[in-house]
Amino acid sequence: MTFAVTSVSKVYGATTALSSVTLDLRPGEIVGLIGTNGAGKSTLIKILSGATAPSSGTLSYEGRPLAFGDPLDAQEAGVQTVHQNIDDGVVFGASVAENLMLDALATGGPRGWFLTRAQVRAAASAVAPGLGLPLDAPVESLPASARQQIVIARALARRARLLILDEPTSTLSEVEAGALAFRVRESAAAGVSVLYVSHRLSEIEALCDRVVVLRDGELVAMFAAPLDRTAIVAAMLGPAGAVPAPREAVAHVGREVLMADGVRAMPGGDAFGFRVRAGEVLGVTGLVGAGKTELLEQLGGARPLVSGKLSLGGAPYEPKDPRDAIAAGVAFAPEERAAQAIVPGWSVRAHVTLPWLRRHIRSGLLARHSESAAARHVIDLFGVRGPGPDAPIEALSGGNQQKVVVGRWLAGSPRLLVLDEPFRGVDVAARADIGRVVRERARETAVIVASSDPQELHDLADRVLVLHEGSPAGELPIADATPDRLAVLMSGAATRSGGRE
Amino acid sequence: AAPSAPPPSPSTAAATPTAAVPAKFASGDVRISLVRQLSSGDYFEQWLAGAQAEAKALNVKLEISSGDGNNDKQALNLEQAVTAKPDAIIVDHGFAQTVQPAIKKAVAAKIPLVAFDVDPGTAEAVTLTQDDHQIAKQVLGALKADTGGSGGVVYVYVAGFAPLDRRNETWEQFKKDNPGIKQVAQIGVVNGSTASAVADQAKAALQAHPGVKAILAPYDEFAKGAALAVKELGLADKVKIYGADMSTADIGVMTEPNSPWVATSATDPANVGRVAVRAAALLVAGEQVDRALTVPPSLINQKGLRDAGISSVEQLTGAFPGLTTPDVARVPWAAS
Amino acid sequence: MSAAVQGGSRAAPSRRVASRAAAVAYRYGLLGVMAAMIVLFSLLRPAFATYPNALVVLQSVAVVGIVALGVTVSMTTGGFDLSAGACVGAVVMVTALTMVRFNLTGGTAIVAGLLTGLLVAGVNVLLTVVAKVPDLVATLGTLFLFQGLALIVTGGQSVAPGMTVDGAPAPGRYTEGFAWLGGGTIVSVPVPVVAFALLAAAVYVLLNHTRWGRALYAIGGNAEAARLAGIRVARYRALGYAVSGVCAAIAGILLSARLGRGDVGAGDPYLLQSVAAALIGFAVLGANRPNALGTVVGALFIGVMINGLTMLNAPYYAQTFVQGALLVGALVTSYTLRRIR
Amino acid sequence: MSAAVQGGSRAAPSRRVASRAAAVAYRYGLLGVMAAMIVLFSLLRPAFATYPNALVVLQSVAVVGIVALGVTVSMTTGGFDLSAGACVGAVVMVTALTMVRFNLTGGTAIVAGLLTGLLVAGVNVLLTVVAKVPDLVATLGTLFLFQGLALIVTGGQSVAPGMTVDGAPAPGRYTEGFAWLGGGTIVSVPVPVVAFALLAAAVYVLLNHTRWGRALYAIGGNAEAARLAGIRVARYRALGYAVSGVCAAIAGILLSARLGRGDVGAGDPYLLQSVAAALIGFAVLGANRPNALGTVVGALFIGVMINGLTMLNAPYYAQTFVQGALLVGALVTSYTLRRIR
Ligand SMILES: Nc1ncnc2c1ncn2[C@@H]1O[C@H](COP(=O)(O)OP(=O)(O)OP(=O)(O)O)[C@@H](O)[C@H]1O
Ligand SMILES: Nc1ncnc2c1ncn2[C@@H]1O[C@H](COP(=O)(O)OP(=O)(O)OP(=O)(O)O)[C@@H](O)[C@H]1O
Ligand SMILES: [Mg+2]
Ligand SMILES: [Mg+2]
Repeated sequence: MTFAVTSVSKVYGATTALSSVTLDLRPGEIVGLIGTNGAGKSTLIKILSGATAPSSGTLSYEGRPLAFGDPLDAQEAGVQTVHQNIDDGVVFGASVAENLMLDALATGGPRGWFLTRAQVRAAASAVAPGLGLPLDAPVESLPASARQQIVIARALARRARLLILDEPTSTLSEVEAGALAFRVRESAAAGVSVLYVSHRLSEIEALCDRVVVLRDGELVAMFAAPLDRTAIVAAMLGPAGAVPAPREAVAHVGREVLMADGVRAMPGGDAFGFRVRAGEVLGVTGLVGAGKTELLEQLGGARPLVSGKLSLGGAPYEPKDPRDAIAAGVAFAPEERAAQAIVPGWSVRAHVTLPWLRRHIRSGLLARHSESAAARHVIDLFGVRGPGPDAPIEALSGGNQQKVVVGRWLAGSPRLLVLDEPFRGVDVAARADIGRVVRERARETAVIVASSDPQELHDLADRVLVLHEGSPAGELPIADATPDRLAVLMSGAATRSGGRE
Repeated sequence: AAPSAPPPSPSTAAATPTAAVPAKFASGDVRISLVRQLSSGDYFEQWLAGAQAEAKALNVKLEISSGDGNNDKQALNLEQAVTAKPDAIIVDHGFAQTVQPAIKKAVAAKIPLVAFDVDPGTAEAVTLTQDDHQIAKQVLGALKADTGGSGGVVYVYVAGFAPLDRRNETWEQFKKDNPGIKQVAQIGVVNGSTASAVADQAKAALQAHPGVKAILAPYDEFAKGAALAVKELGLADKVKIYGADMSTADIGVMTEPNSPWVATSATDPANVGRVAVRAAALLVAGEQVDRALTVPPSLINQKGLRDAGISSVEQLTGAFPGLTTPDVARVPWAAS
Repeated sequence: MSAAVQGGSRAAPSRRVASRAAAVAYRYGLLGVMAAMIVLFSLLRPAFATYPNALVVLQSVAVVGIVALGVTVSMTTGGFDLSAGACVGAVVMVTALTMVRFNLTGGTAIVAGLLTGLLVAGVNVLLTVVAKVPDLVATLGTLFLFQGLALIVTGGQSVAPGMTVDGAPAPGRYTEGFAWLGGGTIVSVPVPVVAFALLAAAVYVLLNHTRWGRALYAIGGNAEAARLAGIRVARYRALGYAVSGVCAAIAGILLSARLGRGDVGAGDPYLLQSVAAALIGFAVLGANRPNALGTVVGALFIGVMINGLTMLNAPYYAQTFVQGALLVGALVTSYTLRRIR
Repeated sequence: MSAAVQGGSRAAPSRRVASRAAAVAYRYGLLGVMAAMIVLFSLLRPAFATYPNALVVLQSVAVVGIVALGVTVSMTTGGFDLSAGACVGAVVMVTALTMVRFNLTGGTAIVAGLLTGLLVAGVNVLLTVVAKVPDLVATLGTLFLFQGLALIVTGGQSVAPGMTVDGAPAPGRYTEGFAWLGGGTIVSVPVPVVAFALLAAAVYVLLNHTRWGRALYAIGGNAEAARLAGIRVARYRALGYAVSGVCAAIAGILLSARLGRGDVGAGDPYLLQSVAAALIGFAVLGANRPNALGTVVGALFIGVMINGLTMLNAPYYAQTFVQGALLVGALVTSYTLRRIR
């Protein structure tokens, strides 16, 4: 009853994404798959789920060979997959109900070919019991986390023999991640094999019976529970890899860069104010839908200010659009990579220079050598691994794409750096790299980072602003931001008693 | 072509009315539907101008629709005209098979009908034709005389347009009768910009066949395109163009210095339009009309135009009285 | 936006009413303009609002409408069938040739016409699905191919009963049964109108109430997501083009029957008109995507306007302008209100 | 799939060679087909490969090419300018009216023509950028509007020198300077060809080597990503339509000068032809997106083919088919090889 992967390799042009990976997945077992960005995790998953064909190697189930390369074949063999890029899992323009029904459309439900709207709704609520999603809303009106929930619900609802989850929690908050972990254990208890990818080691430790480590496309180590985090990280990073350094203390806090007064995260929320100085990093956290993204988008000029006043370095700051923000020295890295940052088919180089095109003009025209230098700078600074600055960005792994689209904003030496979930899908080592650069940069720059992961905030922030349902729920220096206190503030329990100073 | 010549006086033999104006015409209640296959191009525009002028003279309301080259649309326009119950209908061009079912409906509804250049398929309707075979014959006569009956000819033709198809029949016969004349290439495009598309093709054909003496372009848009091609290649002394149809703009092209377009055979489209309206008016008034009316063409050549200093169709009809046919479907109560 | 903020919660109820009104106007904007047009024309010309004239209007949009329904289906998957007009033209020629030149029955002509439609669809599928050529480019190639083919099979000539073929008159003619498809009636309703109604209903059900319809829309929304969900994208895209080809073939058969001859270039006007109907349909009932009902309304919109203007004796050369102006007006209303909502 | 698996690593070197060959064929596929065509025509007809004939070919594509360059720019932002042909037609009428009817100078006519182009662009921008109507639908509305306008300003009549206006002949005529734009030469090269070459170079530089071009493509790729990267999307989309309108206006001026008159419907054929050139251009040099070089090649591809076939005496009705067949062949090669690579 096991799925066996036997010496599977995958070659993309000059890149070997996977080389000779052999792995067994046994029923009822939750296997963690980890590795640095670009190690080959998603590639292995795409092969298992039939999304791409391997260059060589075989797959088998109970000793019978499987000829994958077609997602429907894989589904019929009982493989259910949640891919890393959630936008590969939802159809914009269709309702939530229709999205929940997507697999049924492929294989034909029990109801035959005729489907009324009521039938679709009924089938959809069976797929997602208790999620509380608006079934008739167009799916693009939901935030990323809700879309992720839809994709996960679809995979869980179908009878699977192998359940594959590629970074399912990257957009989820801890509460939702906890609920997911519960359901994953339930499935495993029912005899399903689970393959689980995450960069959050705590999740892996809590959930997995066995951990498989990929490095440069090779399977380098396998650990059984109980897991030893240091050993896993060492295996991930390899002999040359450095263990991430602990965060440095703030060296010097400069002038106030951003002053916000009477602002609101959302139209319905309470007004509040805050200050950010050069040299410090303000973390913003809260549950999904707390309004982190809304607040940061206002600061970045991507969304009109709901209320109040902003000033930057003493002068009024009223960005009408992101261009104004950039001109004022504010760099805003948005939350959703695929929808908000990636231009399909474009090279890494063009992505890096897009916000700064004026700087690469020589005698009226764009100078390629100058652009390439900028791209190489970002690649070196963040250790972006992949085929180089001229390759299309799709040829990079998800985490490496993230490094490019976040890193390009650091290249501009802004006065204020606004980062929304910058670590989505980024591995521990790279997270430390980005954190280090951000903190270095913070000597001249004020930084605001939104994240729903307390660990990330601990690695980076000096102070944490907690939001709850669009209103401020408290502000803590990082030393006081223990998981328990954060949890209380995020859940809104403390709001009424006036947790804010 | 200086258009400064004084507007010519109507050259027709002014006839005095021989009958009283019927009451219906006097009160201006007469509605005539004009159902056209096409409306763009000099020929159709001048035809319409003539029809409108005559309608005004006869105090008739002309309701115009155009299929714009879509034959089904023309048939539908005709059906719509029948439901609107006008006093008479004029069908201007069209394909027999396509318009005949609707013409039957008109006949069944007792609406008098004039069919111009299309076979109505019923004896109830009056047919009006301009003699396309004669047009082709006249211009081919000029071509034969100028070339001495031998030489290469580029032919411009696109099938599917009734007048062009009829002219083509004459050309096919002419080739059989005159083995000395060789068709070295056939080209042709009909679209919104026929002249410039034909010019591009004619240039290619002339490059490929350097010895060509003449281009036969029996439709004025074709002739204009061919003239453009010859001019742009600088071959005006070597290649002559034989066209068909005539408009003020065409006269401009023909009389230009160094113009290769030497002869054309034409009716005056405005006159044909007038005749069509007159015939319809007679039917409305219950007068006797010949069942088959014909408007004969005239051959017009470059030299004649230049010698007489003609620069517009009005002047032309003065110089070629044969182009005006006041006796075809004469309306007794009007001075036409 | 800032006004809304200052208004605060006090302004909310009136804003809600306004936004509901906008939503209604958005959903029904184009239908409203059409209704207004009908009322206006009826008042100005009593002959407009009669049953026979309604049939004339319907008949004038039937052929375009059928082509547009096919184009709509091909659009749902994100495709775009530029070849539909050429397909109509080719089918007209093929049916005419079958009966006139080869002296075969009307039934054979219908079969030949439908096969031609499927052939066009096949080439489109080969290009877009198998060779992965982008839809617009591929169907443009097919357009030229079949426009050319329709000319070549007849040597550039129209096919009319009694035409000369190799010196002798062509043996056949349009059969009566076939001609009935163009000119006949069923309970006083012209056959093309009946066909249009039936096809509209069929396409409506297909797109809105079947699994296939949802799969088609899913592919149009995100083909990769559909593929990963196990939907056989290639098959559905082929289905889209097949429906488009068959619809164009049916339109071609009806047009051929109406024309009574194989007219070179008969299909040419139908590309722009059918695309126009399908695109106008986007704005109907707030769909903002290709949909059957919208396409029917789009086709009727143009038909009603042209018929009414002709009745009002508006000069034919003003009709295009009025059509443009009304269309632009309706679109601006629809889409502007959509945002307010 | 299974073959690839069995092939394993042994087959790798030969596969790499094959895939490099495929990559070359993909990049140069359409250019190769065109080169082959030119060689073939030259062998069969020595008159084909002469300097005068090259000018003939270039002149035949100049006007279409200029329109297509504009359409290409509007396509880069993900827009689609269906109104370009109508704009050409309107400009032809406006320039003719200015000189013939109002007896003004050629310079005034040029200014009036360019303003007309900008007016068309303005309406498109209003609809797409301000009212947020989808591009295809919006430019379709503009198409009808300006097609209609061109008819209305002249009452459906063509404008020719010597035409009758209110009973008297029109006062003006085409000035010599204006006519030179259509028929004149600069060092033996016809003016429209010079204009085409200059505009092609300008558009190439704009799209490939300036930040504006980069911004246009970014918007076409992902408008939201472009906005968040600090690109003013609305302005660039307006720029795209403005370039398209100006190109169409220049084409209209050249066409008007060449025709020497204002022909109703003169612009109609240019919609399909320019879109065809721009779309064929997608396949050139592996761009797979609108690009200036590709559009020039696309326009030349059609021009060379029609000229060569005409020279070979291919019947006019076979040309469309050959055009379709060659296009389909070139597309299938290009896109199939692209995947192998
Ligand atoms: N389409 C492609 N073309 C070329 N190279 C690719 C392609 N897809 C992936 N790769 C390469 O394959 C390698 C493995 O990528 P993969 O997406 O499997 O990494 P991953 O382990 O999932 O990383 P992450 O944690 O960042 O998601 C990377 O070096 C990547 O650049
Ligand atoms: N599950 C959900 N279903 C529907 N709407 C939601 C859901 N979650 C959040 N929203 C809406 O999204 C908006 C806030 O989203 P926003 O992206 O600003 O939150 P966030 O704090 O950034 O959360 P995230 O962790 O997803 O980034 C709110 O208007 C909220 O109503
Ligand atoms: Mg991955
Ligand atoms: Mg967020």
